[in-house]
Amino acid sequence: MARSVNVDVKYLTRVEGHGNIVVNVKDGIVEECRLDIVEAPRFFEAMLRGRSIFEAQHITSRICGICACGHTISSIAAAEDAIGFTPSEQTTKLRKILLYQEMLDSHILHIYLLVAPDLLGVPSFVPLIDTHGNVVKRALRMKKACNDVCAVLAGRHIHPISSIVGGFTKIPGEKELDAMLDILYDMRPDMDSTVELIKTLAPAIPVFERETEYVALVTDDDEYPTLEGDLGSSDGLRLDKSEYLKITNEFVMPHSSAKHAKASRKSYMTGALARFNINSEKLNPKAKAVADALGMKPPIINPYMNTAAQLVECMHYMEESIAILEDLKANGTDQSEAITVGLNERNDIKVNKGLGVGAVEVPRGLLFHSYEVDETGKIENANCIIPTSQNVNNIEHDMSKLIHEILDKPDEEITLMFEMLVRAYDPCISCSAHFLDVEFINR
Amino acid sequence: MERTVLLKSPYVASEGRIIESRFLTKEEKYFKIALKGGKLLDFVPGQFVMVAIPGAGEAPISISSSPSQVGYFEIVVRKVGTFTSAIHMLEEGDMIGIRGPFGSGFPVRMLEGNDMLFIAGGLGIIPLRSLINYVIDNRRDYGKVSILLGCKSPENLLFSDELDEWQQRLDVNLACTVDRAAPDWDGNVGLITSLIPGVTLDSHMTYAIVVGPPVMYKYVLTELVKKEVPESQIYVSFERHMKCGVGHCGHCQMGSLYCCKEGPVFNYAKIKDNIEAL
Amino acid sequence: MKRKTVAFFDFTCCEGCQLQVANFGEELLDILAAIDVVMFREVMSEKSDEYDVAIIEGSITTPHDVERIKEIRETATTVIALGSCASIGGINGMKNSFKLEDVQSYVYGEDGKNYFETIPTMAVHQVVDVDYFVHGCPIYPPEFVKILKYALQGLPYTVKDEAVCVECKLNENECMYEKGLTCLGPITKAGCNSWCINYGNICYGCRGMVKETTKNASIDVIKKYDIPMDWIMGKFDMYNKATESEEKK
Amino acid sequence: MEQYLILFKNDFDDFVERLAKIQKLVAPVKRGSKSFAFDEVTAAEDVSLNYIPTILPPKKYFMPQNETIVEYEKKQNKWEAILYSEAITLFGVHTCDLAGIQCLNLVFSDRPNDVHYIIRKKRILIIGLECNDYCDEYATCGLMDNHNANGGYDLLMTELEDRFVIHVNTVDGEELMGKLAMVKPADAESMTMLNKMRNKKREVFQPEIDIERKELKPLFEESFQAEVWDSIHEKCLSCGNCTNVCPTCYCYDVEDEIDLDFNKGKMVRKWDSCQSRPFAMISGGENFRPERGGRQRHRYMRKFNYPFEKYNRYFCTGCGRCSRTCMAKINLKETIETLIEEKK
Ligand SMILES: Cc1cc2nc3c(=O)[nH]c(=O)nc-3n(C[C@H](O)[C@H](O)[C@H](O)COP(=O)(O)OP(=O)(O)OC[C@H]3O[C@@H](n4cnc5c(N)ncnc54)[C@H](O)[C@@H]3O)c2cc1C
Ligand code: SF4
Ligand code: SF4
Ligand code: SF4
Repeated sequence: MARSVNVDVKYLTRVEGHGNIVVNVKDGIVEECRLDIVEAPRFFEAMLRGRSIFEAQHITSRICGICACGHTISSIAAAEDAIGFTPSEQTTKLRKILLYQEMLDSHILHIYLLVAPDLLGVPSFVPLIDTHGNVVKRALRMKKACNDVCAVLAGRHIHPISSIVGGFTKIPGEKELDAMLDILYDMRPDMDSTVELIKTLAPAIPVFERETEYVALVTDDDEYPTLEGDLGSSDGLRLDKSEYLKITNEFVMPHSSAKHAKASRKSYMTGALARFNINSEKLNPKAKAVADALGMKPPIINPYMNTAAQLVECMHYMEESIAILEDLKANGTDQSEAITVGLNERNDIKVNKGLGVGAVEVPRGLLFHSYEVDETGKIENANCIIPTSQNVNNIEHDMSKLIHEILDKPDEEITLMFEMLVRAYDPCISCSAHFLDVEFINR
Repeated sequence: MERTVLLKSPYVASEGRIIESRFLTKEEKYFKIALKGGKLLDFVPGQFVMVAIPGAGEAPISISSSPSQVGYFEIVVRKVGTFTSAIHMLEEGDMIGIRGPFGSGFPVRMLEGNDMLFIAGGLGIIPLRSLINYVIDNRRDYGKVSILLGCKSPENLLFSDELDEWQQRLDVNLACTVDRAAPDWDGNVGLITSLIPGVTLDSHMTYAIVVGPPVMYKYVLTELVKKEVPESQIYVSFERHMKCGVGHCGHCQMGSLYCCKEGPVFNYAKIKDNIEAL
Repeated sequence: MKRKTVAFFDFTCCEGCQLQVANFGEELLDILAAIDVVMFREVMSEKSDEYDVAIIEGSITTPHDVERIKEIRETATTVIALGSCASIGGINGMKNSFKLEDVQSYVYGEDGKNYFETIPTMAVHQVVDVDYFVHGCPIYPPEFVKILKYALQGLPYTVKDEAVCVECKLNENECMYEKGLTCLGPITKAGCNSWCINYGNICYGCRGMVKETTKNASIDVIKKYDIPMDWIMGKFDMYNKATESEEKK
Repeated sequence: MEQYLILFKNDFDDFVERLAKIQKLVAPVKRGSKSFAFDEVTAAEDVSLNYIPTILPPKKYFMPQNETIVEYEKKQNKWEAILYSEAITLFGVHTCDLAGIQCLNLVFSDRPNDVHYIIRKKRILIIGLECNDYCDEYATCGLMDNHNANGGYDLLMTELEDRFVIHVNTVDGEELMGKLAMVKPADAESMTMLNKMRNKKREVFQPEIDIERKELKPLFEESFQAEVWDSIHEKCLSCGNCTNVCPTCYCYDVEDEIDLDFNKGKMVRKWDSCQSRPFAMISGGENFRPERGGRQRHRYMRKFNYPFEKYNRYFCTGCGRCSRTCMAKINLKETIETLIEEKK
């Protein structure tokens, strides 16, 4: 059957930032199948030049409001790597909590407010206020809980205040630890209900499979890696983070202000599903139980299942946050580690010339920041590679395969399938509008 | 924290109802207000009230009607910001909060038997109208009455009906001037100071009352001094930022004086050395 | 009071301020009871071309942005600039310290400028009239609710022209200058409840500067520290570059 | 009858704990690296007995930074003046701050008196702590005669070697000590120690500036046109820190806060600063103190000139907070010294 399809979704909704889907099939032949990133370019890397490395985190956090903590932590990791600073153990623990809470927050938002309406066949969560009031309230409550934990720890979730190069400007004391724990303990029943809800909605998740390469952090210990690790892939790649450019292989596509990436094959996927496929045996037992309940076993090659992988991770990050907090509470926190650096007016932190890389798992996958600083701490070159820009290429390959499988469906259904596919990746388009200098890669 | 209701607080407002309202110009709106239960607002000309609108805050507003009118009082408000925009949206039947009256008024008793020279610039006519109407209502207690009015342009003239009435009275002299002339305007054009030399007055007998924007005072007062009106026979009324009306919040302070409490009406002789007043 | 229809729009930004709104938790339901949201792309698929109140996030950085914001201004009776990017240009304004071709080619290679059009970053009010400003990067939720209430009542609201220090003192934080660090609190508009300092960091000036120019006095204070002059200037420019010329007026 | 008690330092932990059990106890605690603040305490280890003036003076308990004064319901057209208050024991108030509270008392008792302030004040019990030595170089309490307490407290504690001597000034103070049931009347030895310390204080505390206290009022009265205001104008950042930290600055703003239902709401009194640009601005746009120099002059006048006219009392306690907090280093001592110079 030769048919023509023209899908043109301007400003895809319920995603972060601006993206358009363009599919053009003429007489059964696919002429175009693209995800355009039309977000205005923001030039972060260029703007960072000449500034103090101690401002890098503050500025790059503003790349994206939804992954602000992820950017913060990746940026700090890169900065500390560049100037030769090693964070304390306590700092690392606190950073993990921040990162986990952001993953949790972002996944909850994605599952409930962005994906669930599709599975329930409504345009947004607003109509659900009347029909599924308790579900909406639970979603808002869980999101708020994550935000509240971040607020206690770092002042706020969006552009966290106290997490800086060198450590934290404010260290939670017993009162704060208790406050965070209380919030998370209270979240447990909501998490269980969420798992139940998704179990009932799971049959509505489309079935579509395509083999691809999955990329995530890997380590030799038994912690589910997020903050530290090597770069690994399901095709067997393993590289030190400093070699990130070998994986990302970015190239510019004219239709998009996002740059595209490929590792060993034409494209790869990063994010919750990739992490699940590569590291699932390191998950918290409660998270493993969620995966079992959903019948999930790696490798899962249905990209729509990314949402399910996020749910598994939700349980993991909630439980792991609780574990870290309980540990901090049992051993007490060291308030004297609180540090405010400003522009390093007091030379609190020794600065060396160097090049540093931060490779951190954030909700949508691997996030790279890299800075080159001189001996005064001035940024000479900067580079950020965002998970969505790594995924865009994979999404387009998925789209190309998918279109052939659903060509016989009505236009609206095709459009919805595409929208759901893109949304499944939870693309963060406002992030992806910043890319590196090609010159810089090759240097 | 324990919650206590304070009956005697200076911050409790009485309920006022708008019983009439209309736009006098594009920017100024007039309101006639009655207090709940026919309560009397016991004031003297020159005093002001704090008017409150839930959601928009409170502002000091002069009482524009004469205390000889009973059962209601009148205010006129120019739209400049948050509160004033809110009150412009209100109409007959709407309720507002009223605190006061506050401040010192004009010394109406002391003025009795003397000639009165009223000088109002711009919105100054709003508070001054209270005293003018009081004097007219008690016309035989006062000597000669002259009114000098100035404003930007004829469209800005407030109370034009009333001005006509005053104009027609034999026992009142009224002169008006505008800064900018419109083609159909047959009155004076020029600053209010230009009207003063033309006034004939018995300086010993005359009390001059001056109300207007801050810039006006210096020039008018110089003219009055030229006319040999004694400084102690000149009264002025000032506008200052005010938040409480009761002499605590500090906003209206001019030198050591609180405009809301010791003023807004001041005797010129008493404040002429206050650097922050003039 | 009739519920007003409200639409959210995003321009060049991180979308964090919209997210702050989405993050209200159950209080969001109170807000949604007071307004009728007809468009909120980040969390809703519904679309509408009719709305009373347009809440604008992000700065104007492309010719297309300019056209789009003008259209929105024509439709809406009320325009609210949400967050620093919209209200003062914000972080995006740092771009204005460089030549446009330079930033384009640095990020996208020599051909960059052919693909990605860009113009100097502007705050929304530099292109169209704005009725309300909600400052901050990100917005401070209580301030947003406060201003929203004024907007829904149709009353003007002016952000109080006083420094972050005022709030910082009321919160009894130890001053950064006391600790030997510099802080932009003295010249930054209050309203965030000195958020950053409460959490131990310095103020970065995200809310724009107070009207009275005390930048010179402030540079005098900061000069005593052993940091390069261009970093001091960079401090002021981080958020305020796009609107710095207004400050001179 | 005048009464002195003693408390041995060994018993201080117990003393604080018992005080905290009676009602909310507030005392100076450490804040940051070099600063202090009044805050709730439950144990002696939280309390900093040796402290320099807190960031904010204890006025925050008498007129809170944000204070609901009216609650309304729009639809019912109901207005109620409201006070939220609690019983507090304010422990460890330095003598300069005692004087500051006395100044506020004068202002808010001025007619029509501010019942909100007055009732709240009644619920606060004040335990002073005598200063035996200078806090730091910013203080001018010697000049302002506030290094000794001139009343203003229920109890005054003086630290002496191994003990505190406590002066009981009010019945409320006496009652509180009764409830604690742990202090004894002071013996002759303690009184000798107290007198010795007070004598020594007379040598330590001297006017920090070379001027007689009574000359301050004329000095400021004649200083309207002084050049010092111009140089202050250049330096001042107009941040308002000096007024917020001052124990006798009491200016405030009143803000309306309505709920999202647009029915219930409240009026909130908030500290305001005469140093902020719009403070004296009126609707036509006129600003009666547009210049930072003029605003600073006003601040000084409100300490050394106007209140003296009105209450026959200086409203500077000599605590030094304004100079300590100023990042532009505008210093009260230097300002007065410069004025004296200029006058010569
Ligand atoms: C004794 C007195 C009598 C007055 N009588 C009248 C009158 O009869 N009719 C009339 O229209 N206006 C009168 N005013 C002025 C009126 O109080 C202000 O226009 C009003 O407070 C502005 O409030 P707003 O919320 O609309 O302005 P805002 O939005 O708060 O601000 C707009 C402008 O008004 C100034 N302003 C704000 N609050 C006050 C305040 N409390 N006092 C003075 N200026 C302020 C601001 O500095 C700003 O320049 C009087 C003022 C005083 C002091
Ligand atoms: S820390 Fe910053 S905001 Fe706070 S008082 Fe000091 S300078 Fe002002
Ligand atoms: S303290 Fe400064 S940087 Fe932080 S939110 Fe407030 S204005 Fe912005
Ligand atoms: S003026 Fe300064 S020294 Fe005097 S009481 Fe106020 S803060 Fe203390």
